[in-house]
This record gives sequence, structure tokens and C-alpha cells, in this order.
Amino acid sequence: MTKPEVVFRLESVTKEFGGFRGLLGLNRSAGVRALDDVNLELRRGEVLGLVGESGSGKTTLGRILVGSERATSGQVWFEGTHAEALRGRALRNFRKSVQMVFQNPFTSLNPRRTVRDVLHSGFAARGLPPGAARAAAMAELLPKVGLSEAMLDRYPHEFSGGQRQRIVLARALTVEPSVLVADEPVSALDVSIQAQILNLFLSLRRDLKLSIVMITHDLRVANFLSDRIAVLYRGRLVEIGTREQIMEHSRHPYTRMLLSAAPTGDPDAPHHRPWLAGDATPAGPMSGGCVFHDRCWLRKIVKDPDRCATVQPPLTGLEEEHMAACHFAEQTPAAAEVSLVPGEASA
Amino acid sequence: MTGATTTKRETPEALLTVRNLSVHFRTGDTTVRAVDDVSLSIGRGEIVGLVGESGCGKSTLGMSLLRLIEAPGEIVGGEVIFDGRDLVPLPEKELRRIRGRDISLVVQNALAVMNPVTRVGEQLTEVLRDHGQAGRADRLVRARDVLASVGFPRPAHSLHSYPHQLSGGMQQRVSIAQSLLLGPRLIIADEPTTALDVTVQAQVLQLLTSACRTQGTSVLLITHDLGVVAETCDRVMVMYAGRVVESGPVRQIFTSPRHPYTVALLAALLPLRGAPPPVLQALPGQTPQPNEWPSGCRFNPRCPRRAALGDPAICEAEEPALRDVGAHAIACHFPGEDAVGTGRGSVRVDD
Amino acid sequence: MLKYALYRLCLAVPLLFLLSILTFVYIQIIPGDPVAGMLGPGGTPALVAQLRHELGLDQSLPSQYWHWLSNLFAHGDLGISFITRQPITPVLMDRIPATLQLTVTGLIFTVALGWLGGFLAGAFKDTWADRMLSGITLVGLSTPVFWIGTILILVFAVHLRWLPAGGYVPLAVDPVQSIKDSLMPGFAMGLGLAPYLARMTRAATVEVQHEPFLRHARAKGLRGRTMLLRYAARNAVPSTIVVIGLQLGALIGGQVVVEQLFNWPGLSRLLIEGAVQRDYYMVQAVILVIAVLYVVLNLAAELAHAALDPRIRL
Amino acid sequence: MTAPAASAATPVTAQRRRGTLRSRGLLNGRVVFGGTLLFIVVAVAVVGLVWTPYPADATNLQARFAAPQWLHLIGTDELGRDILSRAMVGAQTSLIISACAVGIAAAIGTVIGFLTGYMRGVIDIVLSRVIDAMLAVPALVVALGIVAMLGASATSVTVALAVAYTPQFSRVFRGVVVAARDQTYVEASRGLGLPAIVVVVKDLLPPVLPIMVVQVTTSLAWGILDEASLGFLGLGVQPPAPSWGSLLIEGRQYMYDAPWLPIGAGAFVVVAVLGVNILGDGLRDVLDPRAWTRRHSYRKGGAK
Repeated sequence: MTKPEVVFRLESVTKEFGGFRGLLGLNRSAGVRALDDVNLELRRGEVLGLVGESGSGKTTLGRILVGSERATSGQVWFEGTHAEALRGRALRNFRKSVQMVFQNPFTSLNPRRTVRDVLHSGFAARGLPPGAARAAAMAELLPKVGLSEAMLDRYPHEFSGGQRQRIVLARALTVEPSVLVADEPVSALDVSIQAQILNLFLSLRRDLKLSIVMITHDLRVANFLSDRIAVLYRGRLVEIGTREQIMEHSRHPYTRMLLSAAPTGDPDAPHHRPWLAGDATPAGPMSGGCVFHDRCWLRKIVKDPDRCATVQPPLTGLEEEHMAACHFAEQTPAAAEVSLVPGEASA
Repeated sequence: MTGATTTKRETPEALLTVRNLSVHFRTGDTTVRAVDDVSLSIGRGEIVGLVGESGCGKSTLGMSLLRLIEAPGEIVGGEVIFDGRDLVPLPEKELRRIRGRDISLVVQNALAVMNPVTRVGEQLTEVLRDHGQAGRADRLVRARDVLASVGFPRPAHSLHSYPHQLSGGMQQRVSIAQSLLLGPRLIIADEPTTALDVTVQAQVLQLLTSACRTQGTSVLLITHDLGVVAETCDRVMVMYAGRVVESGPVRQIFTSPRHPYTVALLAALLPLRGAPPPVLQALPGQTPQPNEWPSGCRFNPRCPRRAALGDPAICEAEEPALRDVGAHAIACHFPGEDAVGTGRGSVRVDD
Repeated sequence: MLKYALYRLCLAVPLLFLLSILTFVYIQIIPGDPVAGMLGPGGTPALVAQLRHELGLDQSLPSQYWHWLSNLFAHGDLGISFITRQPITPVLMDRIPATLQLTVTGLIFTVALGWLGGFLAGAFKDTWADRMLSGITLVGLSTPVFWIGTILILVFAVHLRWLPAGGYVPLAVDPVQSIKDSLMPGFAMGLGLAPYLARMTRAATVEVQHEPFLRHARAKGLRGRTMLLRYAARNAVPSTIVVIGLQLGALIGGQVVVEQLFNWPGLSRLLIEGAVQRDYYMVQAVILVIAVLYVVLNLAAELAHAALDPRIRL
Repeated sequence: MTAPAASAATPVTAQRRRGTLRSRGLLNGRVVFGGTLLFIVVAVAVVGLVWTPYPADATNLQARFAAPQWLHLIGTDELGRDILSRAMVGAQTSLIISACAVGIAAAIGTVIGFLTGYMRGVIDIVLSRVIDAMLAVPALVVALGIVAMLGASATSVTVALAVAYTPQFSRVFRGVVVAARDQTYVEASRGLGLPAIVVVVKDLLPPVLPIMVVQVTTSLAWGILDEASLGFLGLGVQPPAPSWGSLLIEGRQYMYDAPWLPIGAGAFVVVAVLGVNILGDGLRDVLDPRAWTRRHSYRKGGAK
């Protein structure tokens, strides 16, 4: 087995909002740490699920990947070059290689421009001259995303959410990216449309060999698409592993809590959820220690509150691919069994 | 309006019975039939789910039960019988006493529906006052107690908070507290947890249902998330394009759905555990907008069953009525059990 | 709230500093030599040079600014008038009470007329009352203050003889006469500005009625009165206070005309006199004072807004 | 309302918008009425170029202070000059001054607005603060100060008003550009690697244009008013050259004896400003998206 090729490598990326502008009173949310010491890599051709609740920093991470936000500290390496040092033409080429798909298909298209106009901008950015070259590219592109030639001269408002998301994907593909960062691409869509778009992502990945970062709050979406899943909580990466490791054998108590909270869609499943407490926005300033310690159920079971409240656990390897940031990651599965009503420790 | 027969589903102890309710929005020369000839009933203490995708009319239906439809929308026909009284012709003055006291409402965006410039305590006590609860001190005690009951650790302190100072989950808790304040007999909960994080959603749902179960309050839970319905409701109704297409007990609907739309919805439900299917069963086409509903059965252009049956003409020509089939009611020209398989609905949720 | 007040105050400081630079720079960009203009044809080069030296105009710009600013802070000294060669500050101080009295009277009329008209029009949107009020508002917006003022004088002073056509008596000397004197100019100013406020109030009132919390108030079964006062009015008013703050500039601008028309010895008259006589230091000083007045009043409006809307203060 | 429905509200309003634009075009009632008023005023000014009832500066000592009558529709002044004729000629001066002032202010203000809104950073911080400081001085007072510097003349009034209005324009445009810049679709355009100028032309300029039209009309109304006010204060176009402002300062001296002097000249101002204001209102309804959202944002997705 060859070592997988790494497309993106993030090294202790930290992002704080505020700073200078906050000082001048231009930004009142000064000093908010959206990302804290995140180390992560994206491999060629994989789908990496980025999972977290509101305030977890997952969108900020996505924006740093596409270059519309700069990390406060830490490095972002794209295909071996330092992405943040890029300037001019190299910067523009980088931006083309990494395209973003946004959550809200209603705001991510300019209401005043036709679909054709939008796509032609993309072709122009790629350097295709108007005329036959673009027509050929268009003819190649449209079937990939399930759009037809007849739709090109219409305005975005004439389309439904699902179709708009196809247009957004088409726009991203005009510049032949190698990475797609998708920020909640289906969460604004109807259930019956979600399936279409998720299938589309699968086929794009297969046909175009794209690497995809799938940012989502929905574990079911992550489970469906991802090869690997990273779990973020309050700006920190708390667990990362293969789909199976995260969904079936998670070792971080937060991941377990997320999984237990997700609706199963099974009327016969037991709904007893002893682990749930609090919400993702901290009630007061966090005083250090593990980011999760104020809501942690495992901490109550293992009875070692001091360490959790004072020492931030580093992300440590458990087995191949699988890492978790918890002092007691070893004990999570057993503790989960204990804390659940007998018969409920499924999976 | 299409000569659909009313299905008498109400039991003797039905708290709310809706018969042939239609809500239309008229702008200029177009009429949008947002809710079209819908009948349903909710028993005492029952939790009923109302499921559908955006624009199917489920929120409009919920709001019309309290007659809170804003112009240009109006109830053009039907009855809403609550506890023996038809609310449709009731004078606004009497309706006001029912709203908030007997039937209360919880909506998705708790922050937006709270008065931003007054404190939580005042918002709770003013409801008590306007419904004739005397005594300022008593009202404050009631408000504090109800906050405690929805899980506020320091209720007396929280009475002094402004809505925007609370987290999303806490805002929704206040909203639920307010809906429980006067011991209502029915709560209409319109996507109460959609804007919340999963971990908070589960807590809030648990809170709402347990409070209602202990007090015997009925709930109409409007949602687009079948996952939520599965674990919360006793009965479920599925809406598509302004009409109820299937209704029945939750377990029945989830284990043996009859309407091809319900089948497709369940198939689109992603599994949480286990290896994902290589590709999802997806319905073709788009969810129709309220002003462009197809003729005949409104689901017919997207219907896999119809396609499997070789496009029978009746689907395009005639609107199917909601009819009892076994324990369900279903609005389909081809409701036969055997037809389910042709709906490509064999992908089960939990296998 | 205190924290917010301090925060706003801190924001005002650089603003005032910038204002001082702007007004200072203003006099430096005058084409030609103001001193030569001041002395007229009789000014020999020697005389000009001497005066320039006396006025400190022969120093470098930053040092002039520093000089000017330190004098302002240390002694409240705004320099001397080109025309009278007298210190400006006492003259200004003399005029401030009259200007404040007029501002307050104008503000009272503005707020009374604007809020009432706007709220009524908004609450009864699309009725005949709304259409009438909106029509009046539009005409009011288009009518210059000097025109309204002239007509007021002709009607109330010349024709009916109810009120004096102009003049000013300090409040302390004769309160009754003083108030009578300020009624008409204040009313003219109010009529000038009230249409803006009415318009904003109407918009805010209409907007509030579509807020989800008002619809939800119905769902809670609240009384009509509760919804109108505690929901509609209580939410519509704060945003209009900001409008009042922002429109204070227009109020003070309108005051220039009103003071002239009603012969009111306020700051603005000083400004006009200075402008006509090209007394640059005087103009500079008055503009600075007016700007400071604006910043202070605007700050007050912001704080009032914050007091009424808890979402503002953090 | 479901989450998808909430976001679906956007296209619905968009559809409404386009429908309104297309079906009613720019011609709602107020645009027509205001436009007509403005047209009449401009027409009077144009007619004044070639014909007036009397020569504008022809004195007639027999007819001093004539009250409005058939021969002199709005009376005569102390030298027996026909006010109507003078107002017709003065209209040119007043309209040209305000139009030029607003044009200059719009041009400079737009550039500053774009610079500050699009560039952000230090340029934005410094310029925005300066604009704030400039806005702290009322426009009329700024104009007064500048006229005092330059001496009263048509040119200096134009320059003064242009300087006085520029901060408002730049603030409005900065707001629009900042709002547009934060739109996801702008981020997407930048993400495609398109040059900044393309993004500005394709994505940022279109939303600015309608607001520019509205802002220009509003300022035009102010321009006419302020020109007249300056004239009234004796700091506008100087008599005997006629402009609405200079007619007013002349009229003021004889206010008690011949009230038609200030009132007559003022009436021209009122009609012109009313026309511009009504037109501006109508245009705002049709063009300004902020007005649309105000009217339609509460509507639900399904409730078309």
C-alpha cells in the first residue's frame, strides 16, 4: 500500500477574529478564537467529512482552505507549497484549484446574472477564449451536473434549491478544480432533493477524481459520503478517523454524544439519552482544560475532574488513522456500555 | 374541491377535528391553494406529526388552526372544531382567549418571536396578565416555576435576561415554557428544533414531549424531519403539495409505508450507522411550488409507482381522495400493498 | 450600559480630534492670503508680514495647529476675530444659550409632530389618515424652512399679531416673553424636520407590525393594547431616536436660516456674519462648536437608543 | 416554517421584484407625477432661455411692488421687474448649480465609497473616520464656510454644495458595497480567481446603480433647497443676477410690504423640490432593494 498523496496539510492552524479592527471598535466580536491549533491533512481523491455543531469552526476551516480567510497563526500547505505566501497569478491558480460550494444556494448566485453569464465567467477565469472552446466545455460540463442547455439563459430565481445547487457546482467545475470544499451543501434542501445532490457529489468524485471536504452538522450526511471524518468542537479537532472508526467505534465522548443525539428514524429505537447536556456555546468564558469538560459525561464516570479542567488533551493516535483528544479515550467504549441502560449499547 | 370524501378518523375523545379545510392565497389574478381540502383529527394527549417538504402547506395548515393566516391568505372553507367549537367563524375576541391559553404555539425561530426589548420575565407574566391571572407576585412565581420546569438552573435569575442574551437552546426553552404557562390542551409546534444543534434538539424534544405526556397535552408537531417524528410521535400525517397523502400510526408508516411519496421520503432518510448504500434512491424532479401544482394526483410527475405501472391515465386526470386502507389512510389510486415494492421503497432505514 | 456609554465616548474622542484637524485645515486651504484680504487695499507688505507674525501664520502648519489646539484646551481660546480683533470665545459663549434654547424648542416640536404623525400613519397604514399624513409629509419635505418661516411670520405676526416677528429675550430675563419669542422659530424648525422623523417613524411602525414577534403576540392571545404599546410602539421608537440623532445636522443647518429669518442672536447668525465679512477665524470657530454640539447631541441620542434597546448595549 | 422554506423566501421575493420591475417598469404613479412636475420646472427654465413675459432685468418704476395680477402673475419687485420672468431665468441658474453640485458629489463620493467599501483595511478605516467627521458638520454649514472662503458666486456655491454632499454619497455607497461584498456570490466570483475589476463590474456595480439613482434624486432636492437657502442668507448667487436664491434675498427685505416676493420665488423652489422628491420616492419603490425587503421580507415562502 502506497502512502496516500496529501493535497492539503494544515499545521497548527489557529484563527482569531477581532484583533486590530476589534481594537478600533469596528468589530465587536473581537478576540473570538474560531480555530485552535488544528492539524489536518486532506488526501488526493478522498472525501473528508468535517463534522461539528454551531461554533465549532468548521465553516472557518473551510474558508481558510479556499483562501478567503487567513489563519492567524499556523501554516496551510497546498500541494507542497505554502498557500498563504502565494501572490498574483499563483494565488489565482490556487484559488481555481480549490472551489467552494456554499450552504445557501439562494445567496450564492448573483440574482442579476444568467446561468450562462455565470458559467462563462468561470471559463474566462480558466482562460478559455469565447466561442467554440467554451461551447465545447459547456457541452461537456452540463450533463455532469444534470443541467440542460435550455436552462442557461434563465436567472437564478427561476430555479429551485436543488437546481441552484447544481448550478453552483457547475460554476465551481468551470475552472477544473482538484479540491471541492462543500459547506453544508444539502442542509437547505428538501429531503427528496438532498438525495439527488448527494448522489451527484458521489459521481463527481468518481468521474473527476476530486478531493472533497464535506462540511456538515449532519452525521448521516458525513456517514454517507466520507472516507474519513474529522470532528470539531469549539474550534478544536477532537477526533479524526475513518468513517467506520468514527461512526462505529468513536473514542471521544463528544462524538458519542453527537451520535446519540442524532435522530435515527427508527420508531423502535430506544430514545433514552443519558449523555446529553448543555449546548455548544459556552455559558461563560472557558478557563482552560479540555474544551468539552463542562459537558462531558465520561468525566463524571471516570472521576478525574482535575485533569480535564486544567490540561488540554492533545490529539493522540489510538490505532492506525484514528486519533482522539481525550485523556480517557481508552476508557470511552467501556464507560459507554456502563452508562447506558442494558441493551442499548448498540453499534 | 375535488369531491374528495371526508375520512372520519376522529375518535370520540378527539380534541381537535379539522374537516375539509382549505386555505388560499389570492394575489392579483392568481390563487394559490396552499392547503387544499385537508381533514385530520388529534386525540387528547396524542402527539401527531405533520411531515412534508418546503412549500407543502404544513406551516400554513398549522397557522390556520389558530386562524393566524395573514393576508392575502384566507381560510376559504372547512371547519376547525376544537373541543366542540368551530374556530373558523369565531369572533376574534373569543379566539384571543383560546390562543395562548387552550392552544399555544411554538415555532422554529424562538428569538424572532420574542419581544426583543423586554425581559424574559415580563414576556411570561404579560401572557398571564392578559389572560386574566391576577396578582403580580403570583404571576412572577408562576413564571419562575415554569422556567425551572424547562431546565433553567437559575430561573429567578433568568427572569431578568433579555432574549438575545440566551443561547439558542435556552431561547427555545423559554418559548416552550411560555407555551406551557397556561396549561394548554394543544400545542402546535412548528419545526421547534430545526434551527438547533443536534445535541440541543434532542434535549428540547425530550423536554417538550415529556412535559406534554405528563400533563396530557396534545401536540401537533410540524417538521420536515422524519427522524424526529419516528421517535416522538404517536401518529403521523404526510403532506405533499397542499394535501395529506398518507396518515397512520408511526410504526405502521415507518415499517410499511403505502403512499409512494412516503416510501420515497423514507428511502431518502440516510442511515446513521452501518455501511452506507453505494447510491441513494432519489426521487426525480423538483418539489413543486404552491402555484404550480400538477393536475390530477399532485405527485404523479415524480411518482415511481406510476412509472412502474406504465403511466396510467387516471393519475393525471383525477385527484385521489384520502381513503382508509388497513390502519392507514392513503391518497393514491393504486394503494395496494403489492404496489409498495414497485415504489423502489425497499431500502429500509435500519437495515 | 455604563460600559457601552464609555465605549461610545471613546469612539467620539478620535472623531472630535479629526474634526479639529479638519476645521483647522479648512482655513489653510483658502486661496490667496486672508491677511492681505483682511487689511484691504491699505495693507502694505510690511503690515501684512507683521500681522501674519502676530497671528502666528508664519510658523509651520503642525506648529500652528499645535498652538491652536493647546490654546483651545488650555484656555478655551479659539483665536481672535479678523474683523474686530477681539477674542472669539466670549462672543461665542454669549450666543450659546440662545442657540440651545432654539435647538430645544425645535426638537420638541420636531419630536411631537414627527412621532405622533409617523406613528399614527404607520399604525393605520393604508387608511385615509395615513394617505393624508404621508401627503403632508411629502409636501413638508419639499418646503424650505425660509418659506415656512416667512408664511408663519406673515400669518401669526403680521396678520394675526399673536406672536412677535422676531427677536430674543434671554430666558432668565423674561421667561414668558422668551418662550413667546422662541415659539415661532422653534415651530418653523420643527416643521422643517418633523417630516423626516414622521417618515422614519411610519416606516419603523409598519416594519414592526410585520415582525414575527408581533404575529406571535397574537398567537399568545395578548390584548390589543399590550401589542400596540409594549410591542409595536416600544420597538418602533428606539430606531427613530437614532434618526433624530442623525438628523440633528439638518436641524442645526435649518437653524442657520431660522436664526437669520427671525433675527435670533444665536451661533448661526455669528456664522453668517462671519461668512459675509469673511472673518475666517470666526467661521472656523463656529463650525467647530456646531460640530462638537452635533457630536455631543448625537452621542446623547445613541445612548438614549441603547437605554431603550437592550440589544445595542453589550 | 421549515428551514428550506425560510431560505425559499429569497427567490420568492426575487420573483416579485422582477415581476414588479417588468410589469410596471419604472412607471409607477409617483414616478410619473414627480417626473411631470420636474419636467414642468425644467421646461419653464428652458423656455426662459428664449422667452420670458418681460425681459428679466427690465425695470418699470411705474409698476413697483405690483401685487400678483394678470399682467404680472406673481407681482413685481422694488424696481418693477417681473418676478415670474426673473424666476424663469433664475431657474436655469438654480437647476444647473444643484445638478452640477450633485453630479460632482456623486462622482467623487462613488469613488471614495468603492475604495473604502471594497478595499477595507487602513484606507477604509482612515477615510471612513474622516467622512464621519465631515458628516458631523451640517451640509448647509459646510457650504456656508466654503462660500465664505471663496466668495459668493455661482461657481463657489456649486463647489461648496459638491463638497458638502460628497460625504453622504460615499457613506451610502460604502454601505452598499460592503453589503454586496459580503454576499456569498461575490465570494464565489473571487474564488474563481477572477480579477478584482471583473468582480466589481459584474457583481458590485449592478446593485449600486439603482441606489445611486435614488441617492442622486434625494440630493438634487437638497441641492435646490440649499442653493435657495444660501441665496436667502445672502451667500448665494449675488443680485442682480437672478437665481431662486438671489430672488429670495431681494424679496426678504420687502417681506412685509410685498410678501409675494419671497413667497413667489419660494413657490418655484417648492414645486421643483416636490417634483424631485416624489420622483425619488417612486424610484426608491421600484429600484431600491432595501425598500423591497422592508415590504416583502415578512412574507412566507409558500404564501405568494
